[in-house]
Amino acid sequence: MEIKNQLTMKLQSLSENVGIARIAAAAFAAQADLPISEIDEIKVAVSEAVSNSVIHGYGNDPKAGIIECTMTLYEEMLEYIVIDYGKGIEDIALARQASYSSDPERMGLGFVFMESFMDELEVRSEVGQGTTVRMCKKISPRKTH
Amino acid sequence: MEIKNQLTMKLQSLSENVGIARIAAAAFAAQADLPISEIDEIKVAVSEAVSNSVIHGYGNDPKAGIIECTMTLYEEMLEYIVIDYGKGIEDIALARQASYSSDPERMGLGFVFMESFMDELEVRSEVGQGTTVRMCKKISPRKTH
Amino acid sequence: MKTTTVLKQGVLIVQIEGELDMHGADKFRETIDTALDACGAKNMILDLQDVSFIDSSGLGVILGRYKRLSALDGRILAVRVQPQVAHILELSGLLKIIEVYPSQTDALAQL
Amino acid sequence: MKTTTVLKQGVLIVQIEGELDMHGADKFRETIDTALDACGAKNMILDLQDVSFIDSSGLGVILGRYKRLSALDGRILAVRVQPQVAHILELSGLLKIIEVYPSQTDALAQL
Ligand SMILES: Nc1ncnc2c1ncn2[C@@H]1O[C@H](COP(=O)(O)OP(=O)(O)O)[C@@H](O)[C@H]1O
Ligand SMILES: Nc1ncnc2c1ncn2[C@@H]1O[C@H](COP(=O)(O)OP(=O)(O)O)[C@@H](O)[C@H]1O
Repeated sequence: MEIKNQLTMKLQSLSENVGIARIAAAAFAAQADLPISEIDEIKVAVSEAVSNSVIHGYGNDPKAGIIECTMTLYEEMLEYIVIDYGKGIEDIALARQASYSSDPERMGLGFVFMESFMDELEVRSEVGQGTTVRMCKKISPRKTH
Repeated sequence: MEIKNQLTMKLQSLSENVGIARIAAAAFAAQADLPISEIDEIKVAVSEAVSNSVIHGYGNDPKAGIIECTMTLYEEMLEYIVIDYGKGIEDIALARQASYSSDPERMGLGFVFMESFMDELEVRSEVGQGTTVRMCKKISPRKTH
Repeated sequence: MKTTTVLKQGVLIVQIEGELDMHGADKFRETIDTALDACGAKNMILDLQDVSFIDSSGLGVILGRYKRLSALDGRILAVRVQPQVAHILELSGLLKIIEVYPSQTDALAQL
Repeated sequence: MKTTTVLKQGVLIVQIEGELDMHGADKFRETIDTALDACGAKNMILDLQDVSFIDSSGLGVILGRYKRLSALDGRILAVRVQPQVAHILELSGLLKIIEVYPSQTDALAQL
């Protein structure tokens, strides 16, 4: 598939940057001429993925490492990849279950939201190496000019 | 000076990305709690620098190379660095003059705007190697929480 | 994000402004818990008119407060919910436990 | 960015919506030039009510149209300019050649 546009962002693992990543994700999606509601869905999904890297991947330690977001526009879809080099996930299937969280204060809805708001969700992770979340949103032809 | 937050973006040299860089620059600046008018000024300055890389640095050829934007928050200032690896500038002093443009269709106001809207502007360039524009905006103490 | 609280007819009204994500979540929780400790209210109304974004971190705080208040037989109502936020509340199942009303007056009339 | 044009009392009214930067500049220029070619107007009013951003690329297009019309003894007026945009118009010196009015009616009365 031909890449029409691509943007890579490297962020420090700070809670301030979740909002910046989300705004950049929405600005990048605006090119695809999606309805506002779908751009809002992308904002939630990217917010969840970056929040997870800050909270779980790097355990809220800003010095622990950086987060990479790559946004790619293809003819028929938008792809968002969020990578951290943190703690990693031991059991991905368990982590993706609704309501599962390793943190009693959290709801375990992050992966559920990413899955419901995007058309594809792929999670790769290795303990001690980090986590890669890849999410895609289809651009239906009627939505492009 | 201690870095409080830093973000790096790599963009393709496309006119679509000027707006995305500008929005990210404003979102990054929002942390510093500047008045809206100063955030607007940062938007113009970043817009000019990235536009120059697309138009002059890479001659409007999206395949010619990428543009890097690094945004850094220090205690007392915001710094934006825009880098391209394109054509470069032969005579920087001439290029920075008001109304000078190598393109008859343009106004030659880009550097003038960067200079008036930011507190510091530094331009480094080498012909055939590319151009680095570094701009800073002071954060006056009364503006931070 | 900015949170202000006020007590009306024994109900804690929480007015929130901005984006309710992990960055604001801690302060959001503290502000509410401090106000609840101080006033002893068991019912709460969240005014979401100026909330433009919420994700699971923001929802987590609301759910936590729900648990706290339902232990006292209290309730949480939400008012003036923007469409994007309503969508998330619905998807998360939170609408099953938190009723939504158009205005503070409507919500107060239910308590 | 979206540009629409309409002829009123022999004056070309240009309504612009969005951010006026290098991305929209070419289309902005073409839309105006096509309309000017078609209607032969020598005066133009730019309605900037919905322009939230302008930089030197957007200004360059306006200046180019100014040159074209002043060669015909025509003028360009701007109306409903937002503060951020007004700031840039002023700094660029464009306010010396383009007068600003509060509304289309006020501007039309000047031509
Ligand atoms: N980037 C990550 N690095 C390490 N662990 C993660 C990461 N993302 C998710 N997890 C694990 O998966 C669990 C479920 O994630 P999620 O569905 O987003 O819910 P929550 O964030 O509320 O815990 C988390 O509690 C955590 O244990
Ligand atoms: N990134 C760059 N790469 C190469 N040349 C540049 C770059 N930025 C600026 N220049 C040169 O400097 C000149 C002045 O730039 P500027 O003040 O922004 O005005 P304008 O963009 O309207 O020409 C340009 O016309 C160009 O020749």
